[in-house]
Amino acid sequence: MSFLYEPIGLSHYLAVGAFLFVCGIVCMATKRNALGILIGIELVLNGAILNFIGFASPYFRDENLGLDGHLIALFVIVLAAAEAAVALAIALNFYNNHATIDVDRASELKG
Amino acid sequence: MLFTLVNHLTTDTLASLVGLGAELVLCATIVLILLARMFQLTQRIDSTWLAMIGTLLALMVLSPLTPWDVTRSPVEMVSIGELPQVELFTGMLVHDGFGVMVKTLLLVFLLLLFSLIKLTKAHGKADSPDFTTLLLGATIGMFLMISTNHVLIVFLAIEMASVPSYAMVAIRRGDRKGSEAALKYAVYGAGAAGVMLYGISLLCGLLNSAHLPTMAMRLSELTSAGLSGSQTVLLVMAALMILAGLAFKLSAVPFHQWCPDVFEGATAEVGAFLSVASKAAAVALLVRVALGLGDSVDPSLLATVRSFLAMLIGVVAMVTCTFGNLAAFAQTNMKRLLAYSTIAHAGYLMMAVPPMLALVGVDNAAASQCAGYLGLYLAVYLLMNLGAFAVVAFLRDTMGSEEIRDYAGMIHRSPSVAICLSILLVSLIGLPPLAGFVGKFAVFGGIAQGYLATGDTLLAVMLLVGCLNTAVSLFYYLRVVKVMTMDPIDDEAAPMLVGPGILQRSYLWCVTLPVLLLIIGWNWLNVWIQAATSGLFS
Amino acid sequence: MQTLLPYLPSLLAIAVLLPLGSFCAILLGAQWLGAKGKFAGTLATTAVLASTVLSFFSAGIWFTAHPAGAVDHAAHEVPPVITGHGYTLATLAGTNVGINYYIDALTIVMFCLVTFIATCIHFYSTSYMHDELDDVVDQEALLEDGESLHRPGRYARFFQSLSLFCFSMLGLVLSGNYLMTFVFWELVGLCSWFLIGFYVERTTASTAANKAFIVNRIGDFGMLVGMMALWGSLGTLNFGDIDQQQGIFSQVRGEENHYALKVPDGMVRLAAGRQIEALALHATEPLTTEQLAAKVNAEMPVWREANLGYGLLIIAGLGIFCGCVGKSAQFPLHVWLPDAMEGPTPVSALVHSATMVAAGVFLVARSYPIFLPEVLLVVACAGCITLLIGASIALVATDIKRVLAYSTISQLGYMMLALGCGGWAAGVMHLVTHACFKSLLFLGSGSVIHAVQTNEMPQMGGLWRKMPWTAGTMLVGCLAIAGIGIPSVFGLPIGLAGYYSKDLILEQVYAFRSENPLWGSFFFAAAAGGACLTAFYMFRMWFLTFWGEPRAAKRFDRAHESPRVMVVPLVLLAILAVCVAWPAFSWFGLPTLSRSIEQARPAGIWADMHGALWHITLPEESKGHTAAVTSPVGLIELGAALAGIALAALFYAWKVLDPEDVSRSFHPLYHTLYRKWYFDEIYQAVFVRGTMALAHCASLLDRLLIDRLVDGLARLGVGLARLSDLWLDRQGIDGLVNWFAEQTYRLGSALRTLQTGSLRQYVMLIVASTVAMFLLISFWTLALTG
Amino acid sequence: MDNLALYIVTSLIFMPVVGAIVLLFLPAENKSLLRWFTLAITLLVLLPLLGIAMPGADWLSFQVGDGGVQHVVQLSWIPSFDIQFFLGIDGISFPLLMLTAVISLLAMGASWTIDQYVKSYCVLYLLLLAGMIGVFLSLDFFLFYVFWEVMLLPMYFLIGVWGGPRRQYAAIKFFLYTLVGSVLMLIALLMLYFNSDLRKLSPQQLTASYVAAWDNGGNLLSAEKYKQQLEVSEHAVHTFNILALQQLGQNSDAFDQRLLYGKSVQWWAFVLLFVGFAIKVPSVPLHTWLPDAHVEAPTPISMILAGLLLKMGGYGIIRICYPICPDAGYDLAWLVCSIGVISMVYGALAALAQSDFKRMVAYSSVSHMGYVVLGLGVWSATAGNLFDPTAWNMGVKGALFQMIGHGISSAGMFFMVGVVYDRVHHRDLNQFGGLYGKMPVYTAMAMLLFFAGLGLPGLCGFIGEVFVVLSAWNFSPTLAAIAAAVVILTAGYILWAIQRVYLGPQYHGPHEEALTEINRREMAVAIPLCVLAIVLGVFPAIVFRYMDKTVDRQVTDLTRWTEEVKLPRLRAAEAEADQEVAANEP
Repeated sequence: MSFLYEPIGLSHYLAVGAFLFVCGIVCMATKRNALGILIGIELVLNGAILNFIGFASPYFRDENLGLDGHLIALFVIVLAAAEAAVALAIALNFYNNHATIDVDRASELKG
Repeated sequence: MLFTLVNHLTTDTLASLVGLGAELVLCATIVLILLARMFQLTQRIDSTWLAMIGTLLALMVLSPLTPWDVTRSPVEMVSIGELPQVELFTGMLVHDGFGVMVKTLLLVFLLLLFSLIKLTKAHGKADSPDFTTLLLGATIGMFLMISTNHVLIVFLAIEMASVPSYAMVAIRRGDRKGSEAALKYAVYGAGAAGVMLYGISLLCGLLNSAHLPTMAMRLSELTSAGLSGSQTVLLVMAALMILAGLAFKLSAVPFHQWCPDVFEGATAEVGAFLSVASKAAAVALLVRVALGLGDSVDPSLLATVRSFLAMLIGVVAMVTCTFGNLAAFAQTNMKRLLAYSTIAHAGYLMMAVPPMLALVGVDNAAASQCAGYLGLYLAVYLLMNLGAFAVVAFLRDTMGSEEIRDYAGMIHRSPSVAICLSILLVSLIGLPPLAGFVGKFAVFGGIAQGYLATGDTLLAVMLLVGCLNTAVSLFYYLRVVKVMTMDPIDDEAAPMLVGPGILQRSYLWCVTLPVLLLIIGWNWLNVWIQAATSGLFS
Repeated sequence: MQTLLPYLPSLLAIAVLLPLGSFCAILLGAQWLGAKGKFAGTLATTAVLASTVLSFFSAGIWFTAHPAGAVDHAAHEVPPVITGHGYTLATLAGTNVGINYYIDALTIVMFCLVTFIATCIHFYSTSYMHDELDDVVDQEALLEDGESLHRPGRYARFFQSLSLFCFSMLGLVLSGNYLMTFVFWELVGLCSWFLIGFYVERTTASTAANKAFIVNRIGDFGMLVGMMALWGSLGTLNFGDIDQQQGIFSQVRGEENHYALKVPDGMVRLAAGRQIEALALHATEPLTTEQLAAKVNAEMPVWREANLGYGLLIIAGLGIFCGCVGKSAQFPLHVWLPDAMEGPTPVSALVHSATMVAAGVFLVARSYPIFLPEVLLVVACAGCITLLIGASIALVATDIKRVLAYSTISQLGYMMLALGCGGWAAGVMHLVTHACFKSLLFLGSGSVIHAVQTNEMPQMGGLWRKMPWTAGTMLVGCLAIAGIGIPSVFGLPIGLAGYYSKDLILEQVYAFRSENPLWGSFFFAAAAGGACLTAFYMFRMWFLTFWGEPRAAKRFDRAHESPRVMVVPLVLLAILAVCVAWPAFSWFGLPTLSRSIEQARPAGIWADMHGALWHITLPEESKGHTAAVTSPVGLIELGAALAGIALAALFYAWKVLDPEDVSRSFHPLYHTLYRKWYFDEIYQAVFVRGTMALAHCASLLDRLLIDRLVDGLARLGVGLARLSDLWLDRQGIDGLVNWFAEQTYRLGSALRTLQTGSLRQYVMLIVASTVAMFLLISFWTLALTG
Repeated sequence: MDNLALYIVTSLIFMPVVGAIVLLFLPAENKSLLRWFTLAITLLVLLPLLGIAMPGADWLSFQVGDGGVQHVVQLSWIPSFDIQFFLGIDGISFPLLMLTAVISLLAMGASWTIDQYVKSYCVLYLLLLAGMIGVFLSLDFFLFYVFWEVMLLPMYFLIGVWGGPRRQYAAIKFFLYTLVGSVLMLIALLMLYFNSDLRKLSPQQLTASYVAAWDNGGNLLSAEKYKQQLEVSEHAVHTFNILALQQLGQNSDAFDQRLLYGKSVQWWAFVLLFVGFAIKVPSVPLHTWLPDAHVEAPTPISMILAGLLLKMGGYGIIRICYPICPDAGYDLAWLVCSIGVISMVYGALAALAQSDFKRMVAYSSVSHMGYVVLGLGVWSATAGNLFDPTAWNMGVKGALFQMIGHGISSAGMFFMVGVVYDRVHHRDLNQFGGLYGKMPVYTAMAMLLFFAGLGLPGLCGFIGEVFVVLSAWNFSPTLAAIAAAVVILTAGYILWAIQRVYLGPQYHGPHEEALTEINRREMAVAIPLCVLAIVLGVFPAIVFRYMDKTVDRQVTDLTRWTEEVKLPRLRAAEAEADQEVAANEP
């Protein structure tokens, strides 16, 4: 637990990122509500973004990802938004057809 | 300095735009369609026509035959094939023969798909602006996948290809199955993308670069210095996570679950697109990533990495292929069966990659040839699968059913359809003299070549597994053929009052005849593809 | 005449082909041969008559060129032989395999014999088979409703088969190599199959035909093995030398070795395959094939000394003999011959007594040069056992044809015994004489059967009154087979045909006994005892049939003497049975039987032979003709025959003894004999059932194992599909995911209830799979590295 | 004129294809037109072959004195894989081609009973014919493989649509078995291709094996020139040319690379190819498709299956397995021979146990084709035999003759079964009897053909059997003796079947009234078969005439190979073993 006493560094970023990632996964896996799952996905993406930011920062490491990391983070944010928009639309469509957004009810297709 | 930078960027961008011509044309087409829609033009002109024109234009801009000239002899071709591998946009993308070849195949496929859409009823005029936009958009994403040279583009392209696909699956309003499939697809895709992105972040962090060749260089430096334990774990973990994302696109086992559900829920036209275009792009991406990571200045440095990747891809390919073939046995829905068949074919496609990895450094020319074999398989697979899905679409239109049971006695109801589908399915098995055999022959030939050159046991196993899978797949493809040709018409079968029209049947023959007759002269295709890929490893 | 000698092969070939022509003509043109194929008989008879004429003409040519008795074996003169090449079946690396001929005195004698008897029988048949001209009611073929079968007659078909048989038999005699022998061997078997099964509607007939064919095939199997051994080592199957190419005989008994038996180089080489290979592999320098061959030749004496190849020659001999065992109905393959009596009686006379069954003896005689003493001992043993078994069963048989059949078996045993003991001429001589009197006996029995419509002797009796010609000729036959004769009249023995040949046999066995006391005593006892038994059962048959009072009045009343066309052949054959072996013909400058045969004695069979593995000596044949042997043997033979006849008379003519009583007091023995030593039952149980059991095993194996395996694989595929689909996805992985989800839920939050849903499972699976793969790879790398 | 001959050879393949296409445009209702048209096409395939068979016309006749390949048609096809359209006739393929043409003509004659979907039947039939001709004609491995597979699909439909009650099971079983065999073959094909290297051949060998290349103008390069071109090539120049592969297999170390388990490329290739061909032959234990396929197939297709398709397995073994992979062939000869003998015994035993007439005949095919495998496998030209090729020569010739003979007798037997099946619609051996009385002419012909199957001298089955069996002795006396023993079993099942079907007092099965004498059309099919059975039995030289030189040449080549290549290898191995023994001794 020594890293709790260290100044903020890469490992902290990574830890938070990993935490977010795991949270997101758990969220995706446990939520029955489609919106909840979408939130989980956002969390996963944010975990990754945090990693990129951490890796890109020149303050933590001499050799770093640099601008690329930041750029990727920015792009991912935008993409996440786009993806969320489409996913929400699809969820809405699902609701229109099934009158629910409980993903457990989406079980017509199987086999 | 800023000026130099800007100047540099401008020249680079301008030069790069040339290599991006096809994508730009497609973008322009999208814009055009959207504009046309804004001005209510689409009610008068079906936007599918616009999309087809756009695709044609893109094909012309891509000009796959120049500087290739198939009329020349193979010896000369080699020199022509050396289209210099150009990095575009400061190394974000790469433009080379391999990319052009796969893109050409995609565009040809797109043309055929648009014609199919015109002939079927699922995506009518009202939907067509949305639908064509989505299709073209996804295609641009796939183009980026094909020519990616940077992890950002990897992610971006996958998302660009996926997101419109989600929407396409759900495009029919009021379709319960479609909406469910779309939801599953979207969630699964997004999840996979998330995992992949996380893997990418780890890898980039470790190698401190996002540019694939640079990453490879760093990796070779790292490996030559000796990897620490945690680094190895991180690398493997990252590789697996990235693979998860790619495997999702390829519908490789164990990331395949979405595939049958989505194919069943989506229309056959979308199924065709997903099963061909998306697989083609994904396998091209796999080649890029795997080789980008595996290729370095000194081939011996990354031998372990390559053999690890070959092992990983090879095992996944074998499992995918076997699983797909086995799981298809029990299917009753044609689209679902084709979905599993797609999974199996994804396995065959992936099988072409390990010999490539094994041959790099041993015999680069042979490795390039293997990439060509993959292209050949893709080219053939494109026709066969499109044809099969087209039949499903036509029959859905005429009798409203996609159950295999209802195809009974098809030979009497609509002989053309039955014969065409039979030919296509048998071709999917890979039996001579149909085109499917050419693809299989090439891919297995690549594996055999790799095996004999390297003596890698994995490749021998793969060859055997691949060949035996061919025999296994016989069962379910032939079951459909049997139902159509030998089973009597069931009273409970869905009625078909009017068979597919003359146009539809002509379309089927147009797709089937090349499948039937390709064996007579596939040299030009092989030469063209080999020339295109000859520069992949130099 | 001598100038015609070069045309001899052609003449004989025409004699062979004439019946074939008749066969083809009848086969294809039966409907044009008069009503119901009436002229088929005429055609076939004409053809075989022409063959007879040609044969005797050839004999004339031959014996003019090579007078009988002119060859002096004492001076080691080689018998005259004409060999040649007919046409090629295939060329194999320079060797021709084809149709060859081998003509010597034996061939000529056999030709005359076969054609003459065949002609008699053809004439006889034209009358005997007369019923077949019209529609036939077959009493023995019952339909399911109990009615007798009505069928059209098959007169033409009968003669068609008979013609084919004549062709095959003559071809067999003319054969110049084992392959051709085998070809005709099989063809006579086929004809035998056709003729035994002539009444195709009778199940017994077709079963008997099949039995005959299959049992013969067992023999043929052995013959094939013998041929393989010869072909594999000597590279030829020809008997004699043809165009510089050495035949088998000259390789085994080469001139350079004074015609003494020597294991040929080829056999030594084949047997020494391992040694040669070792030479090639372990030579210090690489050898060319020529060098290797030279080395092999250098080693040859050493190997020959070690008896390498001797076993191969034994196999070859035994194999060929095996074929003869089948064809000549020797123990243990004798079981088919009695059943073969299902065929029409002329067939039994021609095929199953006079000619085809004698072919085995003929082939042993023909192959004599390659038979080692060890092999000949086996021949003798088989012959000895056969003669006893045949004779013993004939004692109790009541079917007149079966008595004759067993008698045939027994007499064939005699021939084999003679050959096995070194009596080449004796065996061949008995073959000829036996053919004459046995065909006579069969034709006689046919005449009887024709008259009384039954085969069962208990329903006959007293027939001599009704059919004196038949009774008389048959009596001649019985006397001949019993071997009645006077040992010395004016220094020459006088007797019926059988006397001479049987006497020769006994003499040879006697001579054999003096060299090999153990085997010889047994053989001699059997031969002498057999002579007694022969006389007994033949006269039992004669007495039961012709003597005494009629036992079935109805049949007796209907009985009548046969028409002339049947009687004339009987008389002809009776004359032959009396005088065929008379040495007195030489007074008229005619070739006598014994001299003709003697002329054909193969080169080298004029000295004692000694076995290398077993201690056996085969005396050369002249040793049996010394006075010290001939006088006691002659007396013993005559005594045995007379004793047999007397005994038969005691039982059946004078009725001093009651056969019923005797059979009752020796019941077990009687029963065993009556059931033919239980051979059929044992064979049925062991071989037929065994084979069928194996067959069913094979079939079941296919259906249950291999097919199941394949089907199972397919089902496994489908199952796996279902499994991966249902179980693995739904239960296995899903279960794991459920469990995992559940655990996550318990660990994470107790506030929310969690219910799994498929989409969430899918998503979960992304992570689960990645982790699982990671673990797998870790373990795999660990396992590889540490 | 020479070119004309080449067109004729090529037309053998394309005639049926064109015929099939023309058929598509004929009216489906006019069944007799369709049938006669198809018959005419099969006749058109036979006629040129007859022309080639006849001596006299130098430009067309088969030159019996030439052991090499004749009438070579060679066109560049897929240059990027060096695949050529390469056809040729030699003594091994020509008799089989004749057989193909004859049997398919007769089987078409037997197809008149097919009354459903005649058009499709005829089209598929002609495609099948094209495939079969193609297999025997092609000298390019790729082409061979393509034709090999071309036959599968028509066959599948022919069994599956026009067959008996369990036709679909039988059809898929046939397909699956054969496909497994052919994918294994594909692996071997690829392995051989990628290991082949034309640079290792001398100009003479290149010329002998018709290795050809075309320059940019499409003109054929001379061997010398091509050799020069090859020599400067940096990469191995691969080839599918079967003749070149044979040369490579026998004259170079191209296929000796060690692969899995220390076995060489050719060892593996041989095993894979052999399994593929053994399935087709079919050899125990890969034979179970055959009884089902035969039983369910319609009569003409059974004739084709037994008469022709099985022969392809044997053809493949002699054409591809042995000459290309001699080393493996030498080492595995015992395996091949054992499989042959096991098939013979097993097939005969199984035939004995059948009660279905057709099934019995089918198992007899398994048994008879065992002779073929045995005959091809008896590599007795070893050091121990002083490299004497005679026995092997005899074995190969016997095997080839057996293929021809069996082609005729088995087709005949199946036809004969079909004739009676058409009348009474059952095949239960125990429910026949008495056909002799009802159909005498039919019975006579059937017996003749069954006796031919039994291997009776004077008929076509004999020569092959006896040659094979005789030749086996020098390889292994035990195997030879077992093989010889099969003659007993063969006689057993054939005679028993004849007894149950043809003999006996009366027929005791259903539809007795339908038992009418064989009709003219059936006679037209049966008589040629009977005549051929006799003629080939009496004058086998008319077949040997064609195959002699080629077989002699192949066997001599392989014997020379044993002498010059294999012996030193064996010596080296032996020396190594000796050294090891010496080293292990203290």
